[in-house]
Amino acid sequence: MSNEQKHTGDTGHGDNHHPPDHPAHLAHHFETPEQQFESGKLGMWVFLATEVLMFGGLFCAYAIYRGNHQDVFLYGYGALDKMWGATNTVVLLASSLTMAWGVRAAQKGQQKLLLTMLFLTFMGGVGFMCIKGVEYKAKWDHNLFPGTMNAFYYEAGQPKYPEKLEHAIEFIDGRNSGGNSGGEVQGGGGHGLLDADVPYDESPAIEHDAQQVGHDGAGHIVSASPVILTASFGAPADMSTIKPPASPADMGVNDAVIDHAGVLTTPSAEHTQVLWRDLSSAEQKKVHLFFGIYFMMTGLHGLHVLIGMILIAWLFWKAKKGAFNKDYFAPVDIGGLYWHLVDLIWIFLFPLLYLIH
Amino acid sequence: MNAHTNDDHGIGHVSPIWMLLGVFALLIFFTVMTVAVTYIDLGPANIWIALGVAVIKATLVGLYFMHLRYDSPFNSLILVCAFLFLALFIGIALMDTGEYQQNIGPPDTVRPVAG
Amino acid sequence: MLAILAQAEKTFFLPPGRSTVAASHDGLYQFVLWMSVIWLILIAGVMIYFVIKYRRKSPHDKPVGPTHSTAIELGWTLPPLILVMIIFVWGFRGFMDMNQAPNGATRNQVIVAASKWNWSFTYAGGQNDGTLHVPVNTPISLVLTSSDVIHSFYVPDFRVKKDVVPGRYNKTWFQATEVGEYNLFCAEYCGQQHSTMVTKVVVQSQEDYDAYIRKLDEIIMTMPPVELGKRAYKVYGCKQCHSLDGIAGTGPSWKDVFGKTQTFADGSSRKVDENYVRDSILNPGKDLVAGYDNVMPTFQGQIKEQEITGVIELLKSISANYDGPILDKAPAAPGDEAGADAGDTSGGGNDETGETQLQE
Amino acid sequence: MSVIQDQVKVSGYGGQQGPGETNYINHSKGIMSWLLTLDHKRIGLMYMIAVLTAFLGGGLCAIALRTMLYMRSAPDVAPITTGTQDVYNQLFTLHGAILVFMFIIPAVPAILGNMILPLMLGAKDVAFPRLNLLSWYCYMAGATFFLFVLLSGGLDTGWTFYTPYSTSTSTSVAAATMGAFILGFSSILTGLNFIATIHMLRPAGMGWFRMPLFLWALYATSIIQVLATPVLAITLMLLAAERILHVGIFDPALGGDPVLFQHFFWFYSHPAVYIMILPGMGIISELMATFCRRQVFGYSFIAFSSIAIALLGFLVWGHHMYTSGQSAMTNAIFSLITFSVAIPSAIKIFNWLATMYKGSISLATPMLYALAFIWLFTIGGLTGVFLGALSLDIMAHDTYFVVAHFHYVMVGSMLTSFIGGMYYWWPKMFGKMYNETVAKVAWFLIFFGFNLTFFIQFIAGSQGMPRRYADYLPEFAIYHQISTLGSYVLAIGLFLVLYNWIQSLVSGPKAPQNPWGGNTLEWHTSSPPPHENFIEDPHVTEPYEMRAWDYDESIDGYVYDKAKAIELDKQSQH
Repeated sequence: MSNEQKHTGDTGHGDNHHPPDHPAHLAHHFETPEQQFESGKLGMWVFLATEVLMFGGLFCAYAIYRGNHQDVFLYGYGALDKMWGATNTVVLLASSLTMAWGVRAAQKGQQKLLLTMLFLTFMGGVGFMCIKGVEYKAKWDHNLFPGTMNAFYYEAGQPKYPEKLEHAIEFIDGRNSGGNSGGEVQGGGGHGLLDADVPYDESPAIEHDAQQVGHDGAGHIVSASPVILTASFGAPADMSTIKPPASPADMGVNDAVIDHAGVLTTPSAEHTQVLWRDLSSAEQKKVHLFFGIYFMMTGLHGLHVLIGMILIAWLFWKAKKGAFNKDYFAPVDIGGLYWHLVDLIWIFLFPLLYLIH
Repeated sequence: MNAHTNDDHGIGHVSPIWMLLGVFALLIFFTVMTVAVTYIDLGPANIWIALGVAVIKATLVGLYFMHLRYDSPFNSLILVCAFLFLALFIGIALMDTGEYQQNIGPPDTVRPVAG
Repeated sequence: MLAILAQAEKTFFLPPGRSTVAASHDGLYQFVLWMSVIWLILIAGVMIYFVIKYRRKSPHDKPVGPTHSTAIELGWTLPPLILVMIIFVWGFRGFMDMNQAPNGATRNQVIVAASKWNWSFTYAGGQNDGTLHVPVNTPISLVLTSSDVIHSFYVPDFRVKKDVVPGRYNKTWFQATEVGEYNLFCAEYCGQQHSTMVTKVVVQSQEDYDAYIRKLDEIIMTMPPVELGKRAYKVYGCKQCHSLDGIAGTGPSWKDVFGKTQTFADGSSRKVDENYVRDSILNPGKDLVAGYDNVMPTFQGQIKEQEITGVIELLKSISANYDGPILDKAPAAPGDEAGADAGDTSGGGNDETGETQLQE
Repeated sequence: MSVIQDQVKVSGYGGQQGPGETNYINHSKGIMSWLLTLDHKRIGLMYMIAVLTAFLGGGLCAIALRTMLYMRSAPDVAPITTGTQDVYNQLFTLHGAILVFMFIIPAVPAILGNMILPLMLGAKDVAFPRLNLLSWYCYMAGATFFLFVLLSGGLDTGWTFYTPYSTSTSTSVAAATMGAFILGFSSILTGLNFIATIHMLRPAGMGWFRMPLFLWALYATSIIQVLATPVLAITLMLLAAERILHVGIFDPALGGDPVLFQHFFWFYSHPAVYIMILPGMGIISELMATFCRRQVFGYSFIAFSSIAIALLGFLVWGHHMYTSGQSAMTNAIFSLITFSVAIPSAIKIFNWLATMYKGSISLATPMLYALAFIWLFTIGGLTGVFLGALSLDIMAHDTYFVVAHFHYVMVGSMLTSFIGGMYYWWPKMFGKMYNETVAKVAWFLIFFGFNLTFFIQFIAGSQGMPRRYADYLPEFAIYHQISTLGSYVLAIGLFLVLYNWIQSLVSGPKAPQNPWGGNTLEWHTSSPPPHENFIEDPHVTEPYEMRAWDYDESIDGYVYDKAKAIELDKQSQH
């Protein structure tokens, strides 16, 4: 088999067995163009199913952390910008429209329109990535990276970057409280930090957890264990006693958190604006998880947008060479399916990440 | 050439322009709606509305932009199967992790400072 | 080979059951075992019979046999279906017994702390040991915690197993029915020395058990610091990584380390003194000796002040870089109201504790 | 030769290819004609070389670790050193990871599936030949990563990569996950190709229920590959992110949940068990029909049981987690569904036995492997019943009982079906016969050695011997000694098979077109097949209607009587 054969679209077998009416774009092992077209589509759909399940893993991680740590998500989403998210949704939907239109153009053999539509679709991808870049930049300005670099990262129970943490708290609290009550924000952030600075001073958290568990109706063992654990390690009694709450807010927290024992339910209205001080100390240490999930989800999606853009650029190049006509446009159609799937996933990502309520 | 492919419709379904634009308009309408709803507090209903709207939007994209309505039903079956297995995966994992949350305490509460 | 089969057959392959749940478990095991043997004989028998009866006589054979029968096919799915449903219900009920501790078990709660590669058991009174002692015929409730990776608490004789997962508190229970010593394994792969994470469960009469607990209480107050340090060395699993003879293991050897100046991973250095040893036990990642990985869990909240002192004195006693005095009796621990000045009798009996090792 | 050729023209086809004709092996020459080939048969061959090399590597690990365990049985053995433990931990990890990801999963679909699937469909190739080649390159890339792991500090997490151990160990976890990730893509591409091929390239006259059962099994396998593998991909990506960025989703120290990792991992890896065994079951259905020379009993039940196993296989992953602290309710649900998988498996066994009834049973080597499969799979399946029962699994989980169980299923059953299939299609693939005596001796050694190695492990496990132990208490010594001796016998048997195959390639006698009398379409073309698979379109009938093939002593093979086939086909329609 030679390379020339490969480039002519032959699959490497000698072409002496092709029936005389076998068009050049029809691979030797297919009988008719319909069979080839339908096979390609079927293959692409199967591939899209794998994509759905691959993203599914991330959605699963998302659902579990959101279901079990409501307030962390309510808090963390404050760093995201709803309007940028909505704009990006519109951009992606528009590029989906142009892609579908491009397929129509290819089907009807409208060469110029096809090129225009592919170009517009590509630009949609560019626009999406630019907006994504602006959003990422905003996160990075506040040290909201994924993983160890995140301002909310805790190491051995201590904030790793106390100063960056204070800054990030100020940023998110400011946004969560409507951005107009700076004084309150300062107070909230400062309080959280002070608490965290005391080594192993989780006294409010102990009380909170014991209460929460009790309210959940769990068995004796469960509710008893933290108490027994603290007592049994030989700590003097005063170490396990509870310090009086540092501020009235802490009292409020306990009640608020106990409410949300269920899965995927939203706390009542007055708690939708979650501030740093509203989080239990255990939850404060999980805030960086929100950003981990956010970056994994949008990052993997962004990667798919990039791959889609490469695909569309390739289609554009092929179309420019006149490779497609109304009998042969399968690559445009199949590439379009991929692009629509990228859009489809964003349709779910947008409300889950940007519209947390 | 095969006579069949010289047919005006070619291979596959050709979507009329009004339909593409109509679907796009609907998608934009739903996007605006889903953002608008977040400004109204409906308690736990909010997330379900947001997800419901997302499902409607995804269905529109699938049926019309991705031609599923005119395709071999098997292609739809593949997509539905994928979502079904995903739902099972998420559903069972969520149920189980929800059940054992009571066993998860903050690791540091077991470690009070020793005397 | 036959001898093993004969030996194993006596208990139907299982070790003799020594807990209250063993009877139900073993009953089901035997049921499934004999059911399996019957099925296997049936299937293999039919197979061999057909091979002989219908063996090919000539390559020209063109046999014709039945190709389908819905009645037969549905018919022969029924027996397996009924059998597996019986086994499911039986197994589920047995599991619920194993899972749900009877009332009162929490009165005898033991905290099982697993770390690489050591078991540590803390009794309700705060006493701590490397082997698990329990009174016979008493339900024992276990709270399992891990400070590093996943381990699994496994006592074959009691038919009990539960993973020890970091960041959460799994619970299980058992009630031993016979006095004796039984193996306790880590069943979930946990790294390098997984296979040495084996210790004993000692089932005792209530009187012996009470005496044992009393002795644990005394040890910490009365044992000379160096001896207490040696005990802690075993109980907390220090010996898994730190040798006393100068050979480097997963961590630096303890020999001659006290008084020496250590160089750390970040390039800084510090002389090993009391404070450094204390820091290393409570916050091991802080000053990491160059050339070693940060794998040691913190012992914050587990180790007692007297024991830290003991470890320090032990280090002094085996260091050529230290020539100062070594404490020879238990110090008064700060804030320890009970045993502040009870330390003038030396505790013997350390040979009965901390014998945690395999083939030692 | 000309007589036979005439016969082809008159009454069908049979006999051997003419001397001047080329086949797929000598069709074109040069290394590039192989590396750039789009021919499914050549890709299958390249897969064969790569996968068997991986098998050799993983197998040598097994022999090494069994030897280490034997050495620990000496009564006066010195305490184990950390160095020995490290070596042991690396060996069992590499043994598991290499054999699972690089041998068992690809073996049947990628080698025999690629080779035979288009031939069975009477097609010229799979639907997407380029993707097929890409899948081989993915495999090689993934294998390269594993090679890199070997050279860069090894891997000691176990093939399951459980967190938080896998996020804290210093070995090359990131490279290994990357390798498994890429191997996953190879698997997805194969599955995708097979689904599209079976849907779109069936010939006229072959409805779904005239498809050979091997294809049903491959179809069911492909569904699993396509739906489960992406979840492994994302799991491994999250694990890599965990190690590199410390995102914390699975790390309890950062607020994550290590049991969640187990859910993720087993959502793929339990269905993966069926990726391993289903194609093997498909092979056994073919072997049973051909070597009993009669229609398979209960065709549709066997076909649907494959699909049922594939679908139910997705809903049982939690039975790996009974002791993890998974909630009691979840345990009960998973236990119930696990038992329901026993039913379709039992159906298959009964149907194979019924196929032997009133057959004409030949004990050729492939059939011996099929019989061994029934024995081993029955034991594997029945011990699975132990493990499905909640209370018994609490005791047996993570002991040698589990080790023995999954080796009976994944090695005993899958390996015997694979080797049986290789022997069955060997004449078709290479046009050469093999030495029957050597093949039978090797079969006996494998069967005997395997049972010796693993049956004793059921007892060791019941006695409480935990798995993944580099050292053990003295009371377990005898089990380990016997098991190690068995593994040597098994290894000798496997090397004998290798010798048998190489000898056949070098000096085996020429194979007839159809040495066994099978009627699936691959026997309707020459051995080895030509580049285009079929010179003329094959005649599609019932796949297991073998009465139109007549034995011909002169070629020691079977010759097709097309007229008779048409007549038989008419009869079966009524």
